[in-house]
Amino acid sequence: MTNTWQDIRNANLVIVMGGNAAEAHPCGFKWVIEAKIENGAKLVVVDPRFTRTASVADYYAPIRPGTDIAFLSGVMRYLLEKDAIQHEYVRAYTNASLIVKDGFGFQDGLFSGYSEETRSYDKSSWDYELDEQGYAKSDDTWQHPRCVINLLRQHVARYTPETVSRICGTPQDKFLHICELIAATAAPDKAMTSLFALGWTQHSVGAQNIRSMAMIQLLLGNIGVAGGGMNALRGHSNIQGLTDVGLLSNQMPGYLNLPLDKETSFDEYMRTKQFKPLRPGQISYWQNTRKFVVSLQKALWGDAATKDNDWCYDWLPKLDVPLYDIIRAFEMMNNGQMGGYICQGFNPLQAFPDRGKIRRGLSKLKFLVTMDPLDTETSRFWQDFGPQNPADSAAIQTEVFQLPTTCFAEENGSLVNSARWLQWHWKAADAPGEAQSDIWIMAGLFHRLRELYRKEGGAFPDPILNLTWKYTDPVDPDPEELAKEMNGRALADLEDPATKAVVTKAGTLLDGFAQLRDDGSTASGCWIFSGCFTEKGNQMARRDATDPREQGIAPNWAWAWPANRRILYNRASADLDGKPWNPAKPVIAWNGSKWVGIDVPDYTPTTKPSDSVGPFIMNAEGMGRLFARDMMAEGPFPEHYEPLESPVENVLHPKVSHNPVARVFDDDRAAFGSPKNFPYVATTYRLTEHFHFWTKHALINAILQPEEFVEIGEALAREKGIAQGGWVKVSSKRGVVVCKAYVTKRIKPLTVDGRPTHVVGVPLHWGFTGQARKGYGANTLTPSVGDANTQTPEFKAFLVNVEKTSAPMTA
Amino acid sequence: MSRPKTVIVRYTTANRVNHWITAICFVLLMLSGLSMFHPMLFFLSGLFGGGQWTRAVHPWIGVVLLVSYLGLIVQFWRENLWHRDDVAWLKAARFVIANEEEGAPPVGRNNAGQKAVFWSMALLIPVLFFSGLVIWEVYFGDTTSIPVQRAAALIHSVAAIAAIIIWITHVYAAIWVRDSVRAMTQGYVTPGWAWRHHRKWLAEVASGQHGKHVVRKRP
Amino acid sequence: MSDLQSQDYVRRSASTMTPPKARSHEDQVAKLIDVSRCIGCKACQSACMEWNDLRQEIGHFEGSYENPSDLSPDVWTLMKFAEYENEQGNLEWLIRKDGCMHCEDPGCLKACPAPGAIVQYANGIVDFISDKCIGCGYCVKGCPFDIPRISKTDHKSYKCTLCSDRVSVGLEPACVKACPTGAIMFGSKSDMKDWAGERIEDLKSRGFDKAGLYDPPEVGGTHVMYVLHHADKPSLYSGLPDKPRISPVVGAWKGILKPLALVGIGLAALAGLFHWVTEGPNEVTEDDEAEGARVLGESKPEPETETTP
Amino acid sequence: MSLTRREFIKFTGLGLAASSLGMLGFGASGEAQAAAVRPFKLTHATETRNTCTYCSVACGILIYSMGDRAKNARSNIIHIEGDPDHPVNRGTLCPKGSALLDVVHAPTRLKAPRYRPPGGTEFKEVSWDFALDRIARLMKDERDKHFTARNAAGTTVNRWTSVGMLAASASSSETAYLTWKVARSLGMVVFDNQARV
Repeated sequence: MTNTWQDIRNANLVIVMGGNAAEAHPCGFKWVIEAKIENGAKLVVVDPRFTRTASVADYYAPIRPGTDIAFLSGVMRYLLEKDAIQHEYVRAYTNASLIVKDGFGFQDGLFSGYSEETRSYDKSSWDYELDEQGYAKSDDTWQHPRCVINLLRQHVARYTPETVSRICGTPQDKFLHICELIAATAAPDKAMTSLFALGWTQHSVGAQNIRSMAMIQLLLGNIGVAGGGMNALRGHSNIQGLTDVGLLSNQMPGYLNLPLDKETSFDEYMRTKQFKPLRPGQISYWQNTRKFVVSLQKALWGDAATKDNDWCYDWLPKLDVPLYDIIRAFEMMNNGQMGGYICQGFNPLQAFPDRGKIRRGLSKLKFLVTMDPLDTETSRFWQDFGPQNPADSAAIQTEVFQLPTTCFAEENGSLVNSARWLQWHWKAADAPGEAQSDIWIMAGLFHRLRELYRKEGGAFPDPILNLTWKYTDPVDPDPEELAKEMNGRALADLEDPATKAVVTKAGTLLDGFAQLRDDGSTASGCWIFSGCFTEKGNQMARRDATDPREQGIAPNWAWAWPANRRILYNRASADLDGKPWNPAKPVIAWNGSKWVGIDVPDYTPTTKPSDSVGPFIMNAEGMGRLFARDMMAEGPFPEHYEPLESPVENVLHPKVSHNPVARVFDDDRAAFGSPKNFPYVATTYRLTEHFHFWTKHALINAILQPEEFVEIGEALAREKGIAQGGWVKVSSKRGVVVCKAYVTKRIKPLTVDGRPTHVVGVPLHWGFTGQARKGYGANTLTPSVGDANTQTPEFKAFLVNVEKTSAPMTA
Repeated sequence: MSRPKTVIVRYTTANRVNHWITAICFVLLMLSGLSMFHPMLFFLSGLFGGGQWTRAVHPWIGVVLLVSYLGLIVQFWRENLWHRDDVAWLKAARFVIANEEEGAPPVGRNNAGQKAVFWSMALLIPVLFFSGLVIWEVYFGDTTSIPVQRAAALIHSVAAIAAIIIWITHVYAAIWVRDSVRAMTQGYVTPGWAWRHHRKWLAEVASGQHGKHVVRKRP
Repeated sequence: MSDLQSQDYVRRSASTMTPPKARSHEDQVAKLIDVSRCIGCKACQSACMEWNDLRQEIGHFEGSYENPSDLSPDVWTLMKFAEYENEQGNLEWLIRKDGCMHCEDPGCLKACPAPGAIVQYANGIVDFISDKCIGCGYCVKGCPFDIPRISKTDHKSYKCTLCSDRVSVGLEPACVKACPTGAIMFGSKSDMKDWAGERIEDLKSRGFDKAGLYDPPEVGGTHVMYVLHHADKPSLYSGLPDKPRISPVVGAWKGILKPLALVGIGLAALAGLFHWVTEGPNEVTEDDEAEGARVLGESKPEPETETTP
Repeated sequence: MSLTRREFIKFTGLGLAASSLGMLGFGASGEAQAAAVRPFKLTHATETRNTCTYCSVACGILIYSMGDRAKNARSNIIHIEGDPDHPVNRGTLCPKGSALLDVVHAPTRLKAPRYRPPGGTEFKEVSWDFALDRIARLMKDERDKHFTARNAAGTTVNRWTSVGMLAASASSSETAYLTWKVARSLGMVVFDNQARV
């Protein structure tokens, strides 16, 4: 989220598309209702199903799963055609005026630089034309044919309302009405907020879905302002924190990248990180990257990390492929390339696509370790549970360890919410039986491994033997100590570079990442968290809910990264002179000598507006990008590609129907179905009564939604003779689910390219452990393919068939 | 008053046992029913071990009552068949009430009042039984709609009150017409009683219509 | 169990005495359910089960999000879902939280035969006192909203207490606290009506001309009220009664019939008494015996000496 | 035998008996005030501030546990509700959050480490030492066998791909950090979290 949950109340228009906020985030959704009541806001919902969010919407439009880019590109076309954009904002804060290199082009579904063999792009043409000083050329008059805004205009010209309706199945009048509502927020004092979640990410074009709306928000001047922004409603309680701390195959804490094979030295690694500013006067925050990396290395390996050994750069593993994501992990497992797997609070047998493949993969492991408070399906994949989990235990040679852990109520620690707040929580009771915290277990494993390496030696033991472990209780490190380690401290007396006076004494906890040094005199385990636990105490435990302007910012409640900033890009909430676009809802403003307001400014408070430092300091040009340069795998502009399993050809470019750079493993491609056998579009989702696969263990939630079902429209039910609550067999190329049918008016057939297209809704909560009734799980059906940038699986659009069946014997 | 040496058997042992089972059931039902009918009478539930017990036991007693009364119907239906003479008796009921029974036409085994009690109960008890089933929450609470249950509750109450009023009349008549109680406890009446209240029946007895065993020596 | 201050209730089932009136200034409370803000998430159901320690058996999917399928002794509130296509052909998903309405004139209380098993506190909450409940099911018949449910195991009647235990210590009911979107509000009844007025204005501005407050006067108003977008057609919301009232049948049963019956029974008994007093017993005379013996004797020989019949 | 005055009284005596029982408190009159609300169950419970474990709205919650943390009392969680001070949820909770109590006390909560040998048909309970020793041994053997110190081009890569890890998404950032440290010190790269699903 760029903004906070409460800030949603400042919106004039809330658009929920690519998510189902009311069902997935009910307590955050209250701020949408608050916006409606207190701010007269309108709520628009675009979704294949009439969801519980739609039930309180002012306007609802249906859309075929997997066609959001077409819809949003159509919106962009409308805005540009009607000139409903916030001109001053777009000119100053986005790269609309910058000129793109000659040689960049787009034709028949492909951008310039595509290679058929590698299924990837040479992105060198996707960049600005640079002047002699290395700055990007610009044309503020927007006359240049290759300035970004004109290229964008040209790119989206194809997405006429007719085309949008033909692709998405959304009736034209509904589409145009939504365009009108959106266009109204181009006024400087009006804001639209976009609330989205996995409904956009879980596609083969997931990242581009989000980019499309981000571009709309930039055109409307809605980023950085109160009530605006791109608000990704994240899933799990600390998924933001785990991402922040870099628990991804290619990440290190604080969004630092793990080295690649080609980055053979620390200097080589740093060279690609410290982006040079692309505009005069701009600051690029990545210039500081070296300080963050060195401080991280000092936190990890302490005294062993020295300037002479490049701060132990070689002790970090290097990547030979962009991602060792989960889809790849299970591919490797199936190919016999993996011996062991550890699932810490994660239930991949339920959560990852193509359940059959997951089960086969786990069966090939030598050992599987699960750490969880609950009896997960994954930990019992080897046990026969009938059709919901057929297994031949005796034939499965995997050793399985099921380790019981504490749950939230039984431990101290911090969680990062969707709005980047780090909130501390306290233990209320002891864990049942012998359950132990994940910290205790990881420490136990680590000590045993270190001991084995000490005794026996073995492959490259240095990083293990030298890992810092200076905790009061090494067996069970205190979460506060770990938090302090992430926050960072001075390792030596820090001097002011100008006066040489000691400003921070050795051993002191740091106040923020500005104090980090690249000479090894500071250590910080996660630079973006620096400031969360200072000499003043645990900032994450702060509980002052005062909201100075009643505008949804409580600066003294817990602590937000970065630097306790609550609205990212808040500089963009004010015009070029520093006056708020919306005087009624200012975030920060220039008072003549510094930036003041309810939030922490994006950069040094004394940076004058006339210094023309762009608000988007994480980008080298300081601007929001309508043109993404080389940041995206499939192109600098979003383009509509059909899901890998789609009922129709891509009407824009049938030869490049799907995402041309999607990574598809051969066995997965063989498991794609065709519309001939699987004519209906399916999409998976959560129900508000359940949280993934945990709450079926909770009796109350099992009572509230006891049994697996799918949702189908009345028309399809009539066609197939399916009764309300009757049994159906839902099948994809990958598997079969037998469950009950919910025949509903809330799903209507869509007219796609002239043909009626039925959508089948597949809720995902059921499995074979816990208290709810046994179910097959939605991932039995879903295809194993991910977004080309993030490898997020395409759970939201695939093909199935539905047939009436009789009740199973066991039911 | 001299005591006659000969008496007439009015109710057989089976008659009497059946009657008193019915009577006990009726009284228990009345007490438990009234306790659930009017708050001022809720204290009666204490007799049954409290409200829950009262609620639980009342319908079961009702079942027994129904069966028991069916027994009475089998035994007495014939002698309670309506007769032309009954109308005449009813017309002269004021003489009966004024203890001037001589003014009323002679009566057979049962007079019109007794027949009315018999048939009223024969009607009301099944009504009470079936309306009671509908509101028997434990077993039948889910079988009928709430409006039906409401109607059943009202019917049950009205029928019960009617039955109680009839019962009071019946009991009073038994007390008022001396020696009637003995007829239902010990089974016999004196020839004088028969002469006074059921003269035609006495004649039938005398003529042997009811068998010779109905006339016995006084115990 | 803590005893209530005796002045704290205003109505008590099966009681003929006038309840204490001294604390006449206690604020009436009300729960306002704004259906237009409700997202049907069932947080209220969940919070209700958790706070009140209720757990129904795990059921089945039965063709709707409605689960469990009905109110029960273990389910005191239930989200009801109705898919409704309006005149314009647009779908509306009308979701309503069902549960006790806490009527000002409670039909359950009127019907209840067990003294004190149902009480209404001065703040308006209608509460079932299980200890006194006899399990007769009369409350079910008395209720115009089909709310109370009788347990098959303990034979007590159950329904929403409006969390009287929480309200009595100054807290809001569990469902109110939990409701993520503020669709359930709690406060004094007058505040809730004012707030409802604002909500209705907002709904009218959004095209719901018939928006209105559901506070049915037929039962004296309720302490659980709804803001409905279609206040002209409450029955659209999964059968919310258009004109709820205590059934006239129940009215007759629990109203006029009670005194009539007592009078009838009393009169019958009195009639007997006075008949006895005025006319006395109808006794057999010696003449009667003589006549009887004569009749018997005329036609029959002296009876045999026999055993007692 | 004639019905005497005494007998008449017998008929109605039942009623008299009941009235006297009523006087003794079996009926209504004596306890008109005994109407009672359920006692408030949290009066002396211990209140602990926490955060809901489910989604990343991160609602503030109050956990109530039995006992005052005295030495001899074992704290048991009896109720969880929203934290009214929390600026996002302001005391509200969704149907999952409202039922947190049932996940804390789920019958399927794990209480002891369990192990299933190759080909085994059931879990058996084992000691922590057995489990951790065995896992460490398996990991070390795998790592020593499959560790890649250098790639084909001769670059130091220090990478281990044959054992992977999926990290939690509801564990604390502190847990995450320690997990990251341990995993990366081993050179583990098949390492991911639940961000995508």
